Amino acid sequence: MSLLPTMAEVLRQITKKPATNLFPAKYLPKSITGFLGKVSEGKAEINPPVITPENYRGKITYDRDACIGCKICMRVCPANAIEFIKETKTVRIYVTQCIFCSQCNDACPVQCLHMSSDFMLADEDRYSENLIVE
Amino acid sequence: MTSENKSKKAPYTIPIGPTHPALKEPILFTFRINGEVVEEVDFAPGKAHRGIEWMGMRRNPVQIVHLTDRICGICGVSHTFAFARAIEQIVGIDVPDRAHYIRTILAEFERIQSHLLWAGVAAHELGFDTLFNLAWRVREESMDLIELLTGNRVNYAIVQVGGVRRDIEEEKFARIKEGLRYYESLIDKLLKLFLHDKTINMRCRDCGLLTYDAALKLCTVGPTTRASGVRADVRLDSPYAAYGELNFDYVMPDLYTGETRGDVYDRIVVRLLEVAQSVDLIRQCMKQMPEGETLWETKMPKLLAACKKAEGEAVGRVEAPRGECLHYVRMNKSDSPYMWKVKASTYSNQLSWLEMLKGEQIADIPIIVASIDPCMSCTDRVAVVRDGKPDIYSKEYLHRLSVEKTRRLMND
Amino acid sequence: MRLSKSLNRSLWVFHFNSGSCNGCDIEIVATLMPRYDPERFGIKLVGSPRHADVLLVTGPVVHAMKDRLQRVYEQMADPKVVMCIGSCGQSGGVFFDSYNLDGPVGDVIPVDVYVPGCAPRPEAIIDGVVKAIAKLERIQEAKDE
Amino acid sequence: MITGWIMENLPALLLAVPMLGAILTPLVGKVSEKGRNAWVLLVSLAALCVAALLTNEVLSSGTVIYTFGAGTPASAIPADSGGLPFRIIFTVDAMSVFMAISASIVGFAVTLFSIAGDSKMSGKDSFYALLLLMQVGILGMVCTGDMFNFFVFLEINSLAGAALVASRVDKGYAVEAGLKYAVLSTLGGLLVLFAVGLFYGQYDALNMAVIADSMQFGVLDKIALVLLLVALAMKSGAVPMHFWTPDAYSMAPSSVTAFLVVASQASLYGVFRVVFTLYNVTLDYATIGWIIIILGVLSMFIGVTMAIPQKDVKRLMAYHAVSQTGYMLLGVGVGLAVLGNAAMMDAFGMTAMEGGLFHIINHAMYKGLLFLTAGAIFYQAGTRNLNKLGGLGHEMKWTMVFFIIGALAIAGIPPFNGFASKLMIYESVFMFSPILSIIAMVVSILTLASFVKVFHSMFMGPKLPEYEGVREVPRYMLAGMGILALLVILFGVFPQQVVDFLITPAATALVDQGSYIAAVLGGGA
Amino acid sequence: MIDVILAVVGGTIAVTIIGIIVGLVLLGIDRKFAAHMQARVGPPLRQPFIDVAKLMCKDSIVPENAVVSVFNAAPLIALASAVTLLLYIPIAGFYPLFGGLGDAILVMYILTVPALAMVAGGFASGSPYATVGAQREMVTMIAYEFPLAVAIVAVAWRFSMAGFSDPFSLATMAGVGSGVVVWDIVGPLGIIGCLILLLVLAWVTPAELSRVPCDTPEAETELCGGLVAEYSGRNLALFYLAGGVKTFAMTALGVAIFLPWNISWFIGITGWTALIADVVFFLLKVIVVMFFSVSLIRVSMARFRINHLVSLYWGYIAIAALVGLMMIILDVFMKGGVVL
Ligand code: SF4
Ligand code: SF4
Ligand code: SF4
Ligand code: SF4
Ligand code: SF4
Ligand code: SF4
Ligand code: SF4
Ligand code: SF4
Repeated sequence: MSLLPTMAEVLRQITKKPATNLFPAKYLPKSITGFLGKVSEGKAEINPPVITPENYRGKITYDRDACIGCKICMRVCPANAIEFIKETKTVRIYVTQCIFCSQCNDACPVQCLHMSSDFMLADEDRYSENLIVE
Repeated sequence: MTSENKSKKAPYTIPIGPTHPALKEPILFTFRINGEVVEEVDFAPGKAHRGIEWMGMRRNPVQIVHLTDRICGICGVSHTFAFARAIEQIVGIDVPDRAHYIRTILAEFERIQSHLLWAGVAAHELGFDTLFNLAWRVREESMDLIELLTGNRVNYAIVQVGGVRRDIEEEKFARIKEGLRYYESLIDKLLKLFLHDKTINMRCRDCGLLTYDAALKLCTVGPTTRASGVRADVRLDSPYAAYGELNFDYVMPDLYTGETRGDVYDRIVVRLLEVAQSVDLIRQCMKQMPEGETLWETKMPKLLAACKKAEGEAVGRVEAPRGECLHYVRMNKSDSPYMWKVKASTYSNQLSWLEMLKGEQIADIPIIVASIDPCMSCTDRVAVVRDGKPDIYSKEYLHRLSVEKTRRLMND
Repeated sequence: MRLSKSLNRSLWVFHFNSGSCNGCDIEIVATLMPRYDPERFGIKLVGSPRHADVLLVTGPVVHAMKDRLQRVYEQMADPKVVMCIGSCGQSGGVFFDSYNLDGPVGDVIPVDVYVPGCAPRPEAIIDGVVKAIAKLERIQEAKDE
Repeated sequence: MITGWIMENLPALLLAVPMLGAILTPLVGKVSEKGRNAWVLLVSLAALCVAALLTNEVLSSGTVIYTFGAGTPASAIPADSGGLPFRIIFTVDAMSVFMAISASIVGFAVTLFSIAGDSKMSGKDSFYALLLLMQVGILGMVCTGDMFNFFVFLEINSLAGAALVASRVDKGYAVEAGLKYAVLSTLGGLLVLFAVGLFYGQYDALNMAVIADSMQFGVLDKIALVLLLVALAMKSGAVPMHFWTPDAYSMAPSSVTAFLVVASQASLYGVFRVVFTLYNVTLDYATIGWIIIILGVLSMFIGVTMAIPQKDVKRLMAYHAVSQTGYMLLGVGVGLAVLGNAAMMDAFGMTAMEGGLFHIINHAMYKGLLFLTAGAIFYQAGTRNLNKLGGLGHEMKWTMVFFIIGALAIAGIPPFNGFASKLMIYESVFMFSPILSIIAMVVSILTLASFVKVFHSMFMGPKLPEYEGVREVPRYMLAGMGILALLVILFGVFPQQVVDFLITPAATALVDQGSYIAAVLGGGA
Repeated sequence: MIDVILAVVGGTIAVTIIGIIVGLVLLGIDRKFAAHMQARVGPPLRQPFIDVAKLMCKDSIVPENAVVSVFNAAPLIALASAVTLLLYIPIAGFYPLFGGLGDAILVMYILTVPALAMVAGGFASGSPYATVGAQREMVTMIAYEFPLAVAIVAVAWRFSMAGFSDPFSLATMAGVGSGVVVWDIVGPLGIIGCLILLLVLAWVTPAELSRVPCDTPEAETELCGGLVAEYSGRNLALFYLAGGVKTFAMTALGVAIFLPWNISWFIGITGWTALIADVVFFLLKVIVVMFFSVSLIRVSMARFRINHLVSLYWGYIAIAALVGLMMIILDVFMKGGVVL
C-alpha cells in the first residue's frame, strides 16, 4: 500500500495543462460591460463553451404561423408553461416556467415547437422579453 | 447553518442542517455530543418535501414522467424507469426490446455518473479537495455522453411510458466507446487514489460500521447493504429491462479487499467497483442490442388514451445507484393515477444512520452521513410537523391507518 | 451600501437548497470543478453565509425552508447578490401546483439574477454570474456619475 | 528627625505596622464600618510603603541587620555576648525584601479587593485582623534571621491562614478545609521546631548566620535538612505533598486564597533559605538539586494534569498553583544542582535561579489576580462551578479582561510576566538538559489549554437567564485586580529592569552564603 | 533616542506593510499551485488582495449572541501579533528589527497568539460550530507544540554547545553576522538529525497554519468554517491578513533556522546587487518551503480527525523530533563538543 498516491499524481499534474475550458475568458476582464461591448464590436473574442450536442434541449422556439391551436402541447406539458392565447389561437411559452423537457415538441402534430441550443438565458427579470416565447 | 443552540454544557446538542455544507440537501440532524463523540442522533427529514405524489395524482402519466425526473436530479432515470414499469404493467404495454437495452445503457451511465459524483462528495467531506476535483473532472465525460444521448446533462427526460424517447443511433457508438475506454483506463487509478491512500484509510476504515445483521434488519438497500455483505441487487434478484440477458454478479467489497467489514471504506470499494461493472454492462448492451422500435406508441394522445382506459395496480422496481427504488401505482380509469407511492432508496437506508453514527466523532459525521449517499429529495414525503415537533406514530396506529386505507381502496 | 469594484472580482458564494430536486445543486457543484473553474474569476464556495457575497438559491422554496432562506439572507453581510438557479425557483417550474410551496424565490427574498434551465448547464450559471457582475458594474457606474 | 527614625527602624516597622493594624482593627470596627475599611486600607498601604522603603534601603546599601532590643539595631553582636548574637535578629537581605515587597503588593491588592468583595460577610473585623496578622507572619518569615523566630512566624502565618480558610462557614466544608490546613500546618510546624531543636542542641545557636557558619553537615544536620525540606515543601504545596492545596484554596474566600499563594511562597522561601543559606555547598548539592528538579517537574506535570478536569474554578486554579510552583523549583533546582561549578553557574545556573525567583513574584501577581477574578465571578454569579457558569463576558468586561491577562500570564504567553520568567527558565535549563525545558514548554501549553477552557466556560456563550442581573463588580474590586494586572503587564514588558533591580540581587544574595554570614557576624568571621 | 524610536516605528510600519504584501502574495501563489495541481487554472495571483479589498468594503456583522468586545478585538490582535512575529525573524539575512530582544522561544509563543485570538473570537461569536472549532484549535495547538519545541531547542542546544553565547537568538541561528549556520557546525550524525528536524518543522507548519490536513478547527464540511464561521467584512479580512502574514512568518522561520544561506555568499557579489539578490533568493526559499510544507501537503491528503492529529503529532512526529534531538546530542559527543 503506497502511502500518499495523490502526492505523485498532483506533482505530475502540475506540469500538465489544466482541464479548464476557458469560457468566457481566462480571467475576468477589467470590465464586463466593456468586454461584452468589444465582443459585439468583434474586437475581442469569447472562448466558446463546451459544445452542445445536436438535439440539445435549450430554449424553446415556436413557429407561430404553423401552429393550429390544437392545445395538445398544453396537455402534455408537465410544467404548465404553455398558455393559450384565445384571440390569436396561438400559444405563449414562459421560458422561466418551462423545464426543457421537449415533450411538447414530440406531441405537436405540426412540429411547430423546437428546442434550440441556446442555453445562456440568465436575466435580471424573469418576465423579460427574452424569456417569453410567442 | 444554525446557531439557535442554547444549552452549551457537555453533553450538549448541536443541530446540523437543514442547510450545512456537509449536507448538500436540506435535512435537520440533532446530535447529542459529549466532547467530540456522538452520543445520540436524531434527524428530521421533510425539509425538501414538495408534495410530488400529491401533484402526480393530478397529472397524466406523460406529465408525471417528467415529474419523476425531478423527484431527484441525480438519478433521473431510475424514478422514471420505475414509474414507467408500473404503468406499463397496468396498461399491459409491451416495451420494444431495443428500448429495454437503451434504458439499461442509460441506467448504467447514470450509475457511473452518480457513483463518481458520490466519490467526489465523499472526498470533499473528508477535506480531500483534490480527489473531489478529480472525481468530478472525470465525471464530466459521462455527463457529456449523457448529454449526447439525451439532450441534457441532468433530468434526461428520456424514458417514456412504453419505451424511450430517443434512439441511440449507430454513429454515436464510436463516441460512447471512446468514453468507455476512458473509464476503463481510469478505473485502476481511481481505485489506487481512493483506496490506497493512508489518510483515507485512517478516516474510513472501521468508521460508520453497519454489520451484516443490522443491514438486514434495517432493510438497507443498494451499495450500502452490499458493503455490509448482503447480496442484494434488484438487477439480479428480479431482472428487468435487459439485465436478464447480461452477464454480471453482485459487487461485494471482499472482491477487492478480501474481507467485508461494513464500514465507510467498504462502501467506497463497492461504488468504485460498480463504476467498472457499469462500463462492462454498457459494453455488453451495445454488443447485444437488437434493432427495432424504441417506443410502443409515439403519439402522445394515443398513449394517454390507453392509460386512461387502464385499471389496476402495479409496482415498478429498479436498482437505482443508491439501491432499490420502488414505485407503486394504481390506475382507475382516469387521466391521473388514483394512487402513486414512491419509495426511494434513501428512504430505506436512512435509518442505518442511527446505527452508524452512535459513538463516532463529530469529525466523522459528514462522511458517515454521506456514506449511504443520501438524497433527501426523493425521500421526503410525509412530514408530520406539529408545534415544530415531529409526532411519533406508534406501529399500531400506523397499521390501523394502512388497514383503513386498504379497505378504502378495495371498496372503491 | 458601499459597492467597490473589488466585489466583482471576488464573489464568494453560499449555496442554499430550498427544496430543489438536486439537479441544479449538482450542476452548481459541477460548475465549481476543474472543467469550468470559476475560481479564475475569484469565485469561491464558502461554508458560512456570513462570508458570502452571493446567495445561490435552488428549488421552489418549500414551506419548511422559507424561514431558513430568509434567515440566511439576513445573515449575509451587505452588499449581497442573490441568484436564483433553475426554473423551479423562478416560477415553481414543474412543481407549480404543489401545496407545500412558499416560493418562488422571488417572492421570499429579492432576486438579482435568474438563471433559467432545468437544470442550467454550468456555463449558463457562469453566464448568470457574468450578468450579475454586469449589473453590479451598472450600479457602480450610476453611483460614480 | 522622624524620617531618620523611620529609616532606622524599617524592619521593625515592617512588622509593627500590620501588627498594630491587626490589633486595632476590631476597635476601629466598633466605631464605624467605613472607618474600619479606611483603616485597613491605610495600614496595608503603609505596610507596602515600608516594604518599598526597606527594599530601596537594602538594594542600595546592602543587607540590613536589625536587632530587637539592642541599643543600635544594626549591631548584631552585643558587646557582652562574647561574639554570639543571641538577641532576635532580622537579617534583611535582597532575597528577603524581594519576598517582602511581593507579599506587600499582593496584600494591598487583596485588601482593596476584599473591602467590596467580602462586604457581604459577617465577622469582618476579625477577618481583616486575621488578614493583617497573616501578613505579619509572612513578612516575619522572610525577614527573620533566627530559626526559632522563623518557626514562630510560620505558626502565626499558619494559624491566621487556617482561621481565614474557615472563615466562610458554608455547610461545614470550609471548616473542614480550615481544620485540614491547621492540622497540616501544625504538623509542619512541629517538624520545623524539631529541626530547630536539633540545631540548637548541636550549635547552641538559633541564628541562621551562626548555624550556617558552623555547619558540619553531620547526621543530625542531615536529619534536620530532611525535616525542614519536608515541612516547608508541604507548606509550599509542591508535589507530592500538594494534596491540601485544592481544599484550602478553593474553600477560602478568594481574597484569602490570593494571599495564601503568598503564604505558600513564604514557605518556598524557607526551602531556599535553608538550602542555600544554612547549608549551601556543604550539602550534596547535585543530589539535592536533582531532587528539587524532579519535584519541580512532577509538580508541573501533576498539577496541570489534575487541573484540566476540574469543575470548580478555584480548585482548578489551585492545581495550577501547584504546577507553577514546579517552575520555581525547577529554576532554583537547576541553580542548586550546579552550585559548586562556577563555570556552569555563570553559563546558566544563575539565570535559572533568577528565572525561578522571578517566577515567584510573577506567580504571586498573576495567580493573585486570577483568584481575585474567580472571587469576582463568585461574588456576582454565586457559583464556582464551571458547568453552571457562562455568558458572563457580556456584562463583566473588566473582570474578563483581567482574567485574560492573568490566564495568558500563567500560560507564559508574551508579553505578560509569566512569559518573562519562564523564558529565563527555558533558556537556562536547556543547557542543563534540553528535555527539561521542552517539558516546561509543553506544560505551559497545557496550562494555556486549561485556561482557555475556563475562559470559555465562564465568559463566553450566550447570556444565561440565571445570570440576568449580573453586572460588573464594584470599583474597589476592580482596582484590586487592576493593580495586579498592571504589574503583570509591566513586569512582562520590562522584565530586564525588574530582573536587574530585584531579582539578580536576590539570587546573588541567596547564593552568596558568605556575605550573609558576614553581614551578621561581621568581617571574615 | 528620538531617532531610535523613529527608526523602530518606521521599521515596524515597513515590516507590517511588507509582511502583509508578501503574505498575500504567498497565499496567491499557494492557491495557484493548488489549482494547477488539481488541473485547474486557478485565480489570478493578486486574488488575495482583491478578496481583502472586498471584505474591507463589506459590512461587519456582529451576531446576536456574541461577546462584542472580544469578538471585535480578536481579529485585530490576530493581525497585530502575526505582524509582531516578523519583527523577530531575520528576513533575507537582515538582522531582525527586534532581534536583540527576543528569540526563537519568543517567536514560538507569539505564534500561538493569532491562534489564541481566533479561539477567543470563535468562543465570543457564540455559535456552537465556532465553539467546537475553538476547542479543536486548542487541541491542535497542544499537539504540535511538543515537536516544535523539540526542534527549536535541539538546534539552539547545538549552537550553545558550539560555543555561541546567544543560541536561541534567531539571528544567531540564521547566521546573521557570523555567517555560520547549523549545517556548518554539525557532523554527519547531526546532519541527519537536522534533516529530521527540518521535516518535523515542515509537518508542524500546516498544523500551525490550520491548513489541510490539520484544518480540523475550520473544517468547512463539518463546522461551516468553524472558528470564523460568524465573522464577516472587515473582521474577516483581518483574520485573512493574519493568516497570510502568519504563513510568511512560519515559512520564514523555517528558512531562518534550516535554510538561511544567502546567495551573495556563494556568488560573491556585494552592494546593492547582493542585497537584491539576497531578497529575491530569500523569497524563493520561502516559496519553496511553502510549496512543500503547505501547498503540496494540503492537496494530497484528507483532513485528519482530531484524534489522528493528536496521535500523529504526539506519536510519530514527536518521536521523529526526539530522534533528531538524540542525533544532535550524539553528534556533540562524537565531535567532542565545541567546534569553532
Ligand atoms: S419543453 Fe416541456 S416544459 Fe417546456 S413547454 Fe414544452 S412541454 Fe412544457
Ligand atoms: S401542439 Fe403544436 S399546434 Fe398544437 S397548439 Fe401546441 S404548438 Fe400549436
Ligand atoms: S435516490 Fe437520490 S439521487 Fe436517486 S432519485 Fe432519489 S434523491 Fe435522487
Ligand atoms: S416526498 Fe418527494 S416524492 Fe414525495 S411528494 Fe414530497 S417531494 Fe414528492
Ligand atoms: S397517505 Fe398521506 S401522503 Fe399518502 S396520499 Fe394520504 S395524505 Fe398523502
Ligand atoms: S407499514 Fe405496512 S405498508 Fe408500510 S412499509 Fe410497513 S409493511 Fe409496508
Ligand atoms: S394489506 Fe392488510 S396487512 Fe397489509 S397493510 Fe393492508 S391491511 Fe395491513
Ligand atoms: S430547476 Fe429543475 S433541475 Fe433545478 S432544481 Fe428545479 S426541478 Fe430541479
